[in-house]
Amino acid sequence: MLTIRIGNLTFASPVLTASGTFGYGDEVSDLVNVDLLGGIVTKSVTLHPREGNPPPRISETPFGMLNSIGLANVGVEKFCKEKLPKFKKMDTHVFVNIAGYAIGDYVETLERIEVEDSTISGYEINVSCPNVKKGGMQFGVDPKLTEQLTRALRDKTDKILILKLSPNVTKIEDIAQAAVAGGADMISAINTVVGMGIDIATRRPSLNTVFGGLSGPAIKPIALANIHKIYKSVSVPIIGIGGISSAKDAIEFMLAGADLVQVGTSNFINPAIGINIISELKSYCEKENIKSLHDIKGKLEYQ
Amino acid sequence: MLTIRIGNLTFASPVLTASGTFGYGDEVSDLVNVDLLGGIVTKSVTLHPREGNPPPRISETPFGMLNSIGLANVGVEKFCKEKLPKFKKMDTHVFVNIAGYAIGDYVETLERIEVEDSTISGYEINVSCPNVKKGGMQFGVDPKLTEQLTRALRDKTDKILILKLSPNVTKIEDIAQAAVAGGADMISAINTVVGMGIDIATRRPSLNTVFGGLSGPAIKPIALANIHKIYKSVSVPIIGIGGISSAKDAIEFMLAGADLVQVGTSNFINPAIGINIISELKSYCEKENIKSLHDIKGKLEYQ
Amino acid sequence: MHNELATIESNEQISSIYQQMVLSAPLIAKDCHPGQFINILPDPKWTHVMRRPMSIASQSNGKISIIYKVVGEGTSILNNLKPGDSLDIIGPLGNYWTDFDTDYPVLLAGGVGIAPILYLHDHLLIKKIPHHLIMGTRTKDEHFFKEKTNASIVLTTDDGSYGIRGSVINALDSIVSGKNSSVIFFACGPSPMLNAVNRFATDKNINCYLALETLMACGFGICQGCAIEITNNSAISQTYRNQYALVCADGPIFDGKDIPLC
Amino acid sequence: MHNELATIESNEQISSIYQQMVLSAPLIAKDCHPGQFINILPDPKWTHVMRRPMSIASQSNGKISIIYKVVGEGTSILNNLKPGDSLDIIGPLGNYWTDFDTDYPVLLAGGVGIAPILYLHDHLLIKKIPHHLIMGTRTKDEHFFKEKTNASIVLTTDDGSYGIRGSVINALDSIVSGKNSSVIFFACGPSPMLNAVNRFATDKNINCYLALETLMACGFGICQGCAIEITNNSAISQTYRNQYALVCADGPIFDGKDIPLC
Ligand SMILES: Cc1cc2nc3c(=O)[nH]c(=O)nc-3n(C[C@H](O)[C@H](O)[C@H](O)COP(=O)(O)OP(=O)(O)OC[C@H]3O[C@@H](n4cnc5c(N)ncnc54)[C@H](O)[C@@H]3O)c2cc1C
Ligand SMILES: Cc1cc2nc3c(=O)[nH]c(=O)nc-3n(C[C@H](O)[C@H](O)[C@H](O)COP(=O)(O)OP(=O)(O)OC[C@H]3O[C@@H](n4cnc5c(N)ncnc54)[C@H](O)[C@@H]3O)c2cc1C
Ligand SMILES: Cc1cc2nc3c(=O)[nH]c(=O)nc-3n(C[C@H](O)[C@H](O)[C@H](O)COP(=O)(O)O)c2cc1C
Ligand SMILES: Cc1cc2nc3c(=O)[nH]c(=O)nc-3n(C[C@H](O)[C@H](O)[C@H](O)COP(=O)(O)O)c2cc1C
Ligand code: FES
Ligand code: FES
Repeated sequence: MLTIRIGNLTFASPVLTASGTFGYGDEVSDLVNVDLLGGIVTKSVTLHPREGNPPPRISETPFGMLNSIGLANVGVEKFCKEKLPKFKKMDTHVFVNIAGYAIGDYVETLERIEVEDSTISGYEINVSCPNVKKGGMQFGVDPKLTEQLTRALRDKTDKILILKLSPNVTKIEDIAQAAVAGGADMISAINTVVGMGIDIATRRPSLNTVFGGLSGPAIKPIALANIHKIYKSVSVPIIGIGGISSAKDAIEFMLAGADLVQVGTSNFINPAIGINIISELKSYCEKENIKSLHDIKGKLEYQ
Repeated sequence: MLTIRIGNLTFASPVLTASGTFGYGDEVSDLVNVDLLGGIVTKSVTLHPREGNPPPRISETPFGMLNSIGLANVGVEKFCKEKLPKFKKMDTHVFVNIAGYAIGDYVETLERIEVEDSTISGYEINVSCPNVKKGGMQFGVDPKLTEQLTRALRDKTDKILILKLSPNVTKIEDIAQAAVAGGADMISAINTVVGMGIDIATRRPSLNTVFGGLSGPAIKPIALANIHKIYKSVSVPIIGIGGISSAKDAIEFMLAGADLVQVGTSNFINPAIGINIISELKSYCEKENIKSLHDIKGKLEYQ
Repeated sequence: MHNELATIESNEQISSIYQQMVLSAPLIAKDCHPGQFINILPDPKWTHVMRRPMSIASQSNGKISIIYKVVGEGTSILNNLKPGDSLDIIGPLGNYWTDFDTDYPVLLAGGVGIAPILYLHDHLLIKKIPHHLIMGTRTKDEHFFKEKTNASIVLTTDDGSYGIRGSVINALDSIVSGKNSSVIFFACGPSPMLNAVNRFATDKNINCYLALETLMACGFGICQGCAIEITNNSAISQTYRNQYALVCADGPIFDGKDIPLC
Repeated sequence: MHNELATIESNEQISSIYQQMVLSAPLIAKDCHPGQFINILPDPKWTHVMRRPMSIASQSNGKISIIYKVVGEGTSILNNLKPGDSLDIIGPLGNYWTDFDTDYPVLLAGGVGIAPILYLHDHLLIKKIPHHLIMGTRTKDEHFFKEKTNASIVLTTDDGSYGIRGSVINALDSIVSGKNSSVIFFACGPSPMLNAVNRFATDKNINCYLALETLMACGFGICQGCAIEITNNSAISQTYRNQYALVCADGPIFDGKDIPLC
């Protein structure tokens, strides 16, 4: 009922956890049986280890939060040694999220993982990173760059390639089409929305980096709009992300056009939220007599 | 203390009410003495009367709301006859917000108002409207179009010309610079963020127009980020808008670079919120020994 | 229109699913009329951007009351308030019922739609205007009006567990046909009921005034969010355009003839 | 680590500005150690995206307690909870104090920083390890520990209204110099106090362990939001990188030597 088939992958349920909000799936093992999830997406991995941004890195906003973690991670080498082997014990889909500062970074990182004997299902590509070669402009705001990046990665892997799009663009449809033209198997969206917070007592930004990424329930309407635009412009499977905290939210994303969803910030309130949503979805399907959740994809009704 | 001078206008306080959320200032006269406000911005006026969009036109979201009113208004002719004369009795700055579907619409509307003997202080130009000549692309997403529109209006008035920018663009700095190049006296931002809601029971969008504009506290971090970006890219005075509901919020916008602020959605919870914020700002200045609120403009501290 | 910090006098369950809250709100009580509503801020820390509108169910001696059903967060908060607590309300809002002097008024209420109808009923009693009141619920336990029944108060239940089985429409025929003078309808309740009443009135050429509900952000004509489609630009309108009317400002009471039949 | 629905046993004001809440939470109580904390969901309808972390202030018989100050929305909600209410908590989280076997422990607490220090104090009493506890508040009314004072418990107030005038530092000299064996500090409190203690310890070459606080989203090493700068990659670390450590996972207890002096 909750099973979703995409290409030759079968997802036991359509609910995954979002990059950066669920670690590598092992930290939560005391609280959550990750095998019950449709899948997990790792924290972004980069070619070299990254310390991350100076503190403060997070702050709260109305029904949301800002973060500027700065892609803190151990780097692909250590990732392959320490994290990758752990995924073999997990009976769920693992997608490795990759970030970089030049196309070569992404490619090298992916290639490094490809040579390992692993059980991962594919990659999610974080394009919300500053491109050092283009004066810090993000990959994901430029269709050409997105297409180039996607193609370069496509050439190197037969695993599922998911492009994770940023909402901070005038026309996300153009970026989605570029990703598909470059060979992406799926699109996931949205990454965080650019935002800022200020502490009036200290007159300082609430994040060290001044600007950061807004996530949580506050951005759900923005995420839904982006998913529906993507749905109307490309035909590859879509993963909906942004402020999801209930089965109701997940269903909204599916009606808007998503095949799967990812739960991010809400994991901080309840690390088992993904699994709760899965059981709520099951009750919903039973109550509404829905044979497969795939039947509601894009079934938003309007003229 | 709260007085702000901009060009040859003196604002008794830096708090105005935002277009579409305070009518024409007369509807609330039972509850609010509008003369205590820094100013009011009218609901968008268009060349021809507009019925507005079919219902439903509004819906609630976490700490925010979506709207697609569709610029319902009586049209500039009736506006000049019925609304404009009322402003003479108000002892506060009135800015007429103008919207249109082609540059000629905006110009004709402004010219029609210019010939009246009125006490208005200027115009706020809503560029978040679909340009019918360019396949529905909004004026405010294109720097060239924004500059052209601004210049066309600049040629027709000596009153204050405020360009109100949309956040739904990749780089708001480009649009702000274009508006200034075209002769804008001030920039106001942000208009609503594109969003969408879905009712899973009916499987219909929560707005008849499917997509709508997100406003309210949820968008404050997004608005602050946009204001700070605009502040760093142009030197004209700036009006901060988006999710403001307290003096603390207003101060955040000023620290980020705003000279004035507008209160929108929060008027629905409390029509006197603007006036409350003004008295809170007064206490704040007294407590913090701030001589003029202008002294904190852009005083955000970071390296 | 006033923005008043009302004091709660009582807040009690009056039937299996309806609550009644009595508020001391002298300014609003002084100005209000049957059919009008107030817009409520359920809590000073309310994290929604809209108030919650509720019809006025009674008015006397500086007090008003509302009758509500707990359906979500706002009404749950209302339900937890205690006598002595205060509540930030704006009102009176909207237009109100008039025209009960010439024809014989028949008042029709479904569910919580009883609130404004009850106020109108009180008003007609005070003015000594003879009239009928028909109230429908789903089942017996939902009725809180049972003890007050008399020949001119008729109760119905969908399941027949009390009074006439079926909707308020089922009670109409005998009342209407029993009258020599022409009748006039005042109705409030769920959409299907209002549609049925409107259709009945149209068929029999009876004047009919309906109290409508929509989502409201401002409550007094500013946001233009509460628009409904209308078929006719009637004389009772205040801001009617050609196609849409605002429920908060042109309504909540509309002439059935202006509302599309469905 | 457990996600437990704890039951509130009691929730009482213990001084002019501090509350203590006792929770029945058998799983967490069984596993916790002095210095660890829990992460609290103040309300099932909480409209923030982060829980609220609180140090464990005591542990016994399946129960734990917290000591808190009402500063905002979350702590106000906690303050309104009644015995019998339940509370969703995750814990025990973070590292904990050890190393009290060789040196003479001096425990230093400022304000609500008393919570983990009190737990450590209890622990040392049970283990019969002689030690000193110094607690500072701004004024007399804030102290809740007055009746328990004995020679090894020293209280200070900023305004001198009770005990030693000034900060906990003012009480340190005599205690430290009076000891033959070397001492070790365990401290929790506001940043200025921790900085002063750290500086004092560095000057006198005393081992010093500080319990730190930062904003936390996850509470157990996932979000990387609670990073602080460190000057030294010490042995006690679990996920230390070179420049930053995570307060929730590498801490909240840090070796003073790893923390920048300021
Ligand atoms: C003019 C008018 C008079 C009303 N009179 C009564 C009455 O006498 N008794 C009664 O029980 N109910 C009345 N209602 C409906 C009442 O407003 C809703 O039940 C209430 O707002 C629900 O709020 P909630 O937070 O509990 O539920 P939510 O879960 O937030 O909403 C549940 C439903 O209530 C309605 N609603 C929510 N917010 C609003 C709003 N701002 N404006 C209008 N509708 C809203 C929507 O249909 C929504 O789907 C009236 C509505 C209007 C417009
Ligand atoms: C490890 C640790 C242990 C703590 N132990 C105690 C304790 O024993 N007693 C006590 O009174 N307080 C303790 N605190 C502080 C406590 O978490 C805050 O006082 C509380 O979160 C305030 O929440 P609020 O909603 O009432 O206030 P808000 O108004 O939301 O916040 C007020 C301030 O509290 C802090 N705060 C808010 N949310 C968080 C969060 N998610 N993580 C960390 N800090 C936050 C921030 O500094 C914020 O500015 C501890 C904090 C940490 C990190
Ligand atoms: C603390 C934090 C860290 C994140 N780290 C990453 C990351 O490393 N890579 C990435 O692609 N997205 C990252 N994200 C974005 C989320 O995966 C997700 O796209 C976004 O938060 C929106 O979903 P949400 O509202 O459910 O959180 C992070 C988000 C948060 C809150
Ligand atoms: C119901 C509603 C109607 C609006 N109508 C207009 C309008 O006619 N013209 C305009 O420029 N902005 C309009 N806005 C946008 C607001 O002026 C403001 O830019 C936006 O809502 C963000 O501010 P806020 O979060 O304080 O509401 C409208 C907003 C709302 C909620
Ligand atoms: S609710 Fe705002 S116009 Fe009717
Ligand atoms: S709070 Fe998330 S890593 Fe520490």
